[in-house]
Amino acid sequence: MLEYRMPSLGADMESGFLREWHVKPGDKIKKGDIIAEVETQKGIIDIEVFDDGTIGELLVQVDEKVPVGTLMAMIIPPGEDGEIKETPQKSAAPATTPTAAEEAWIATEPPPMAEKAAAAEHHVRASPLAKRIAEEKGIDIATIHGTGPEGAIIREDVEHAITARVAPVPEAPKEAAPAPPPASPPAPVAAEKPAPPAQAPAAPAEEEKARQATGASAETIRMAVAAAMSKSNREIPHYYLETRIDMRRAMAWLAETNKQRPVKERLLPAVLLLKAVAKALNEVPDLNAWWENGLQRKPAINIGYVVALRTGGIMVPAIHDADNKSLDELMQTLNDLIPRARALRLRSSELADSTITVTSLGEGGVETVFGVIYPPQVALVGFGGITDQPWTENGMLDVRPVLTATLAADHRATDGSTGSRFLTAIKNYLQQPEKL
Amino acid sequence: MAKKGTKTKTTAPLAPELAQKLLYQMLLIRRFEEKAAEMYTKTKIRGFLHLYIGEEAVAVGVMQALRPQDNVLGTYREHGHALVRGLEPNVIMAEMYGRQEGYCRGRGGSMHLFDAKRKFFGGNAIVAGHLALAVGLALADKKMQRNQLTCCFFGEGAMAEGAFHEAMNLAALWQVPVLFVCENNLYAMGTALRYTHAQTDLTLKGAAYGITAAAVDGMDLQAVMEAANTAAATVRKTGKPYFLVCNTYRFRAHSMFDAELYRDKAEVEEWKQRDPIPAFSNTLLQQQLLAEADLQALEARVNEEVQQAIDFAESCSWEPVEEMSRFTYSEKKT
Amino acid sequence: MATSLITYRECLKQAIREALQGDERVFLMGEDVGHYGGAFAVSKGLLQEFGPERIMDTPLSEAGFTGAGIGAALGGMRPIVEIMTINFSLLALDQIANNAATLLHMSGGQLNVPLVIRMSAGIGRQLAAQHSHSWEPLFAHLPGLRVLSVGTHEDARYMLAPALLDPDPVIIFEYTSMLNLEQELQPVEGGVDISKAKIRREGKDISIITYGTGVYKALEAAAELAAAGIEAEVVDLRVLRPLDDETILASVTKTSRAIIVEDASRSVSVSSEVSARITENCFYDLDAPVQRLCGAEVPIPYPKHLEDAAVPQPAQIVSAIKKLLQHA
Amino acid sequence: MTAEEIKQALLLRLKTIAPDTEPAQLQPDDNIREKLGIDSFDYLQFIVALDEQFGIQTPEEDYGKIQTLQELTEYVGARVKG
Repeated sequence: MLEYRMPSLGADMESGFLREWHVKPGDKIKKGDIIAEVETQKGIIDIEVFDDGTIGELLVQVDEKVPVGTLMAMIIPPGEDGEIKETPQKSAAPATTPTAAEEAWIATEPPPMAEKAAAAEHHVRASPLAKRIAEEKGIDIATIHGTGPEGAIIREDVEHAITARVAPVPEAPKEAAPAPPPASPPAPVAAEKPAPPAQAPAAPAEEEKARQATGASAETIRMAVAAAMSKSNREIPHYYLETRIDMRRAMAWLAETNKQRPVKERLLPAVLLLKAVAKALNEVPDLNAWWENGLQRKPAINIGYVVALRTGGIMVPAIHDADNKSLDELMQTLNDLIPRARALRLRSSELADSTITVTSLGEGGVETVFGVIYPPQVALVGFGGITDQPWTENGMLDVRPVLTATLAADHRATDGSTGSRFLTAIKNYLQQPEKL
Repeated sequence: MAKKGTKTKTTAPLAPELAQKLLYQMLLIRRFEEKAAEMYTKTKIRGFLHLYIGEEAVAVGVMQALRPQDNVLGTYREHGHALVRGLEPNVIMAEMYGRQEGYCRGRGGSMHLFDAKRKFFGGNAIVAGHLALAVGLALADKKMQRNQLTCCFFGEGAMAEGAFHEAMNLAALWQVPVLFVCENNLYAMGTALRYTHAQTDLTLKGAAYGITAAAVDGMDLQAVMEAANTAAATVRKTGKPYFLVCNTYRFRAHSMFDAELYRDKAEVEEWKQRDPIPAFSNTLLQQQLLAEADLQALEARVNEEVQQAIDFAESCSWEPVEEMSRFTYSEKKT
Repeated sequence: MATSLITYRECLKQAIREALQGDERVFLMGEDVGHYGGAFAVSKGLLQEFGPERIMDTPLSEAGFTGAGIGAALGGMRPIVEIMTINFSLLALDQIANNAATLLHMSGGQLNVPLVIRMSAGIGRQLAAQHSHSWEPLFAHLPGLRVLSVGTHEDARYMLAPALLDPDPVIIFEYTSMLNLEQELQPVEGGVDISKAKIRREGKDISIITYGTGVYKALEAAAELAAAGIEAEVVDLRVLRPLDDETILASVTKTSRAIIVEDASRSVSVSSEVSARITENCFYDLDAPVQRLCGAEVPIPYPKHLEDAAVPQPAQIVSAIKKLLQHA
Repeated sequence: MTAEEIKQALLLRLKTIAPDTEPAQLQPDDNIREKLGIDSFDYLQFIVALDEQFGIQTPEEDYGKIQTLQELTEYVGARVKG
């Protein structure tokens, strides 16, 4: 037996109404014969058979709606026996019940509105970039103040938050502090483009570890420096003082000392300067402070020492309790800190605890440094190079090794007289190197 | 200039081999199209399906005048032309099934058969859109001094399009070798000629551009052959366009989904009396160029080929979805 | 090497001449390209130089000769079809959209159409609503076409050669309002890359993404912004289809901000598409919403002041960017 | 030790102290500190390294005599042999 099914006459035809059978069971049919009329949306269409044979059974009643593919008739091929049945009273394909697809649709009807209100989150207006950086740095964006369009939090705001976070937390919070502090920018810090990442001393794995330790890469360093300096320049009313210091005694003392020591124990001029600053801060404690809702003096003297990276950017590790360290201890501290700073392997406390910054740019050939304070600190000391210069003392002209020291200070915190006392103190200490 | 076409009674007997070949081609189209209709109702073929049943003498009569290097362009009712041009029934059917073994990887379907190797340029489904292409192909031949013609089939419906008139003007203006063949089956879809053309003498529309024009009874194979031979020879000789109207009739609806509200069944029956296949086979039987047994053998051969085409198409595969974007742009840069 | 000033028109002409000299299969056809000398004098003198076989005047039959161009390309030629203005291109749109763009794919890779269609486009010559269109988005919508926009003299001079080497149909938009513009021109060996957008000026603060007449406007705006300390990057899309995502996204990733400038009206435009791609692909690099400066949604009016107001001007680019950046 | 061996040893030391530089690219007459961006701290580390490897205690007043690779190689060569 051959099956005859409702033909598809067009891609847009889903069903048709059977309007007339042209054949009855037992009729001989030939290929191409019209056996029925079906009404579609386009009108009545004759439907033909594609086989020769005899109609065995008609399975669909006139005026039934017949979906495409429904079995309509059985055809007995020539030379084959078959049962010939009368036209049925009921349809073989119940066209009125829902199709499988319809049932599926009913079953998958979405449930009533879920409790969406419960999911309503606190909406923070922030740029996608700001959100991403905040997430990467583990900062809760909701705590950041936005300065972008319509108060949106933008990249710059997050960068401020990062640098601000580095400073006020003395012991590392959940993760290592990511960004290094301050800068005194006239010189090499400001490479035009983001510098390539500073290379770590050893294997790449080492380097990766180093990065993780500080969360820093050349790019984030640059970003943090930029953010901190911008904030400083925007918020801190700087005043500047400068003094020239005769370094003859200090340098002579240093040369003599070093001559007696093995190479490994030699001192650098920097330690004299650091010690002088530390001692001067004991005398002028208002400069060893942070500006946070007013001047907050800091009990410990932690000097941030600017280390320039050869690849651009700076790191500023803190020398803790500098006033209580001997010159040798300061030298040992530098021996420890500087290589680690260059390898971006500083501890968070070393990045976060500075109470004042010292930058020494003399080796670049610079004489005078006008620095930018690293907030929330209130002062930065800049040292230029030690050069032989004409010098008068007691009316006598001489040539002396001379150092120019500058102070950049926050005028909200202190006034020029305070700064002046401080520089004078440094100068005095450097005249008595043996007492440092 | 226009030579009014009328029914021409055929005279000269054909060589037996040629005669059998032509009959075979017409039969192949007929059975192929019938099978396509069946497969459409079984949803094996989808989209639009336009059948050539009734018009076979036009394609067979015209194409025998062409050479392999000539270009051929057809409409969306082009299965017959493709078969006569030598495209393989298997591969055509695979294309209509949408299978990747088809001529166009199944991407074109029934309306878009292309075979670059046989210079068969569609399968074009924008009415009259391909006429300008034909002019351009002929222009390239002229510029490159290739002695070949471009044969472009279209329906009378196309002649109401602006694109027809632009193409005729350009062809005449540039004097390019195009044989324009109008298959006038009297209906543009369901709208009769008299409702679509103010001037129903279609040859005048070619003549108006200074193009030699002729009309022929498209139900009479030998008349079409004669007219086409004359036309093709003229194009080759002069390098100029030629306009041939073949008056014909499709026995089936415009496409599958067509209730044929626009014409009487009596009219269809009347035209079926002039079915070119029995007419030609009877002539051959009378002229003893064919025996009854030959006819049966021919039928059997054609049926077998059509069934093979179906079997082949059924066995073919779908183009992987990942390849769908291929050939949006050329893969090789020239 | 010393360079002198050259008009955009002369750049176009030199490109056509070079193409005709370099390949026998190349010919130019279109309305009034020959005896008249080109509606905008781009092809002036070429008929005398190359003869009527290579410089073919056509009747006013956009569909006809564009279709013939497609046919000739199928037949082995390398036609350059000139549609006098983009306004008339709609008469040929059937040929472009249904034939040129589809044949390769629909034929399963058998038939490619190496055709170049040039048309002059744009707004700014007080030609009123039927002759002032930026319909680049319409063509950029069609898969199968390569759609190019000539925003600079460099591209006017060096875009045609690679377009003719492309195996697929290429649409080139030239701009009437720029024809008389003089600029210096640096030689480009081997033509420009018509698959890539081009950074016309580098900057770090914002990406101005544009094409066509927007390029010089954006460069003018960027120069003014530089004086205000804002470094804008100017991205000339140059190829509107297929879009060069790589260059666009790299620029926006760098600057974190983008403004897209085009003369076409805003809705469903190139800028809509570029904006969507930026948001889809570099959302988390964005520090501000993507901005757009587009043509007004009106038929372009005739009077100068209204015409100017209907498309973005450099001053608007400058103020939009300042507004975006100077938020604090 | 040959001069070349000394030179290679010195370059290795420089690389250890300033890993982000390329001492191998130094010309014989280049000023080492300028070329590699070595500050006084690094330089002291290098002097320490000379002591560790070659047993040379370089007095501060000799710093000026060993500014180039050429000078340094000769300086070390003379003291290693002597």
